Amino acid sequence: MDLSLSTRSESSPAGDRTVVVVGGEIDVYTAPKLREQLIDLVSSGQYHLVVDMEGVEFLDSTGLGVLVGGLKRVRAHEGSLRLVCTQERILKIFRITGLTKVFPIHSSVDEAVAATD
Amino acid sequence: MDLSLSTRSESSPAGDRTVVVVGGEIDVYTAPKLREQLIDLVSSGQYHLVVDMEGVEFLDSTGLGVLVGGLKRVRAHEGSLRLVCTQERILKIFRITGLTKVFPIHSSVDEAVAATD
Amino acid sequence: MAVVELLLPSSPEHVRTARLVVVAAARRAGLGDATVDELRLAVGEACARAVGLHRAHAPEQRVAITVTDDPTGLAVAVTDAGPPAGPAVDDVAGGFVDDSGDGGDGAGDEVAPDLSLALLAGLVDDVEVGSADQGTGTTVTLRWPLPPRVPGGPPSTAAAPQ
Amino acid sequence: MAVVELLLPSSPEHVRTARLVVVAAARRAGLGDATVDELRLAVGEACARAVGLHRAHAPEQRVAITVTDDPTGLAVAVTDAGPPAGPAVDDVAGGFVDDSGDGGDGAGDEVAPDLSLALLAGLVDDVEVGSADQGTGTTVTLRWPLPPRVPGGPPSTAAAPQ
Ligand SMILES: Nc1ncnc2c1ncn2[C@@H]1O[C@H](COP(=O)(O)OP(=O)(O)O)[C@@H](O)[C@H]1O
Ligand SMILES: Nc1ncnc2c1ncn2[C@@H]1O[C@H](COP(=O)(O)OP(=O)(O)O)[C@@H](O)[C@H]1O
Repeated sequence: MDLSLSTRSESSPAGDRTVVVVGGEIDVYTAPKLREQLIDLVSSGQYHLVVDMEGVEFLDSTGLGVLVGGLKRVRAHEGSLRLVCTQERILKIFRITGLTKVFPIHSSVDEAVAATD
Repeated sequence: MDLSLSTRSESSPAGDRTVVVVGGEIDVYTAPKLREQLIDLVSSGQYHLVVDMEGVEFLDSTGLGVLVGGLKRVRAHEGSLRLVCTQERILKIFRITGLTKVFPIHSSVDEAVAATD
Repeated sequence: MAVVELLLPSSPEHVRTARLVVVAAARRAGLGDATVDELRLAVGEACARAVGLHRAHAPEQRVAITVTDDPTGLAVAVTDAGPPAGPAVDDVAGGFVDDSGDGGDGAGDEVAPDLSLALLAGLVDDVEVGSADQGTGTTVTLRWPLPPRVPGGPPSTAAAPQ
Repeated sequence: MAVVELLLPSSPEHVRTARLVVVAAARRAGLGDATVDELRLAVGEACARAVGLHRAHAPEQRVAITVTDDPTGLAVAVTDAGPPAGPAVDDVAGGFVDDSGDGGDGAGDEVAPDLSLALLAGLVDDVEVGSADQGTGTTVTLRWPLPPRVPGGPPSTAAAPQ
């Protein structure tokens, strides 16, 4: 109940991107909802995802695991999963777990949508 | 730690008033701090008080008791204690306990400072 | 039926923790915002009463808070280790007696039994007061009914999300 | 020394309550904001581990969280009722094993033992893992030191404000 999710489409020269805006707490209780959302997107053929984490107040290892799972799914279709995050307390969690090397992390949705590397 | 208190002086044709701005939770733990503040003011000769409750997030019976105690103290010096509160959830607490009949409750600090009745 | 139990040292600073836990349980159980506000306040009053009793009679013992939720409603039981109480609701007032021992110089005015009782009575329809199991102390049980669940609504809290 | 005890049903929705209680205790004990953030996350990980173990081994039993604070620091002990663990820290991983039983179709990817361990190790300097008193289950104890109190600073949490 403390996780909010919404999605929208954005286009850039790089192609169409699906932006998933996540707010609230991503933890062992709420992470399954995010997982479902990511699975639904990939099932419906959306392989280039931008997850906007700016509204995330709490993130635990279950949430990280769901993001890693999403990355695996889009990569299976040559897709991408980019994160938008500037919050130091959330970035720290990615650093501690070494996941800053796994996810491209951007400081704005525009930057993430336009990214191609 | 979750109670914030600050005071300032205001003048009106009715005379000088001391405005006590209260924020956060007034409960069995924090109410003693508010009580001390009110006692200090009365001890230093400030008998016309306006307590601004607009920033109060929680109020229990201990907090109500401290306000009633403050009222008794200022009345012993022919003073006044007026409340500023427009939050329905806080007003409800005054209504349930019958204290709306005991305290003058105003909808702005300006109104409370100017009041004379 | 989920049962959360909490044991808290009997000092005022811990009453806030009791409120947090009960509010979390109430939100999970599906109570609405207005009811959650009432419940936060009522549970705080019940716990403040227990803490007051302990300070006078059993400062080393902890106050026990039990939250039980099932599809019909939420019950919060606050058990103190004070002197045994009779079954009358009026005995709840026992916990609110001014225990500051300051002999009426006004410093004890923050203890307001009638205000606390007025709040409890005004906020909760179903209040039960009984002796605690151990024969000493009192359990104050507050109950809130839950609206019947709408099919297709939020899942029962008994089931883990998967 | 204040001791708060909490018994929670072993389902993911209750892990948040454990975080709330421990964070309240940590703030009271005087830990700073950055430390409280770390503690919130670490305790959540320890509880999620216990809940995972219970779902596999003891779904009806509750997870016990004990918070002890004294002037030297705060200790949080999370006790599960899973199979007994040895004294090695590595055994903590036991709780994180994918118990979804979905045979690797990818649906279990939210259970990430290495991520959780990486977080615990990265956040808490003092982690102790031992058998729970009853001979079954494991207690994971996390400790945070407190800065020495400044004379004239906030009062000790042991003393009730008056
Ligand atoms: N610190 C870490 N803890 C756990 N998993 C990690 C960590 N760092 C990277 N990973 C791994 O990130 C992987 C996803 O990125 P990648 O290496 O590209 O995966 P794969 O090669 O399986 O596609 C996952 O398999 C995940 O286990
Ligand atoms: N519902 C109530 N519960 C408790 N006290 C109340 C309530 N309503 C009014 N009071 C009383 O409000 C009084 C303060 O207002 P007032 O009647 O002017 O007091 P006093 O006549 O003692 O100066 C306190 O004595 C307090 O006990």
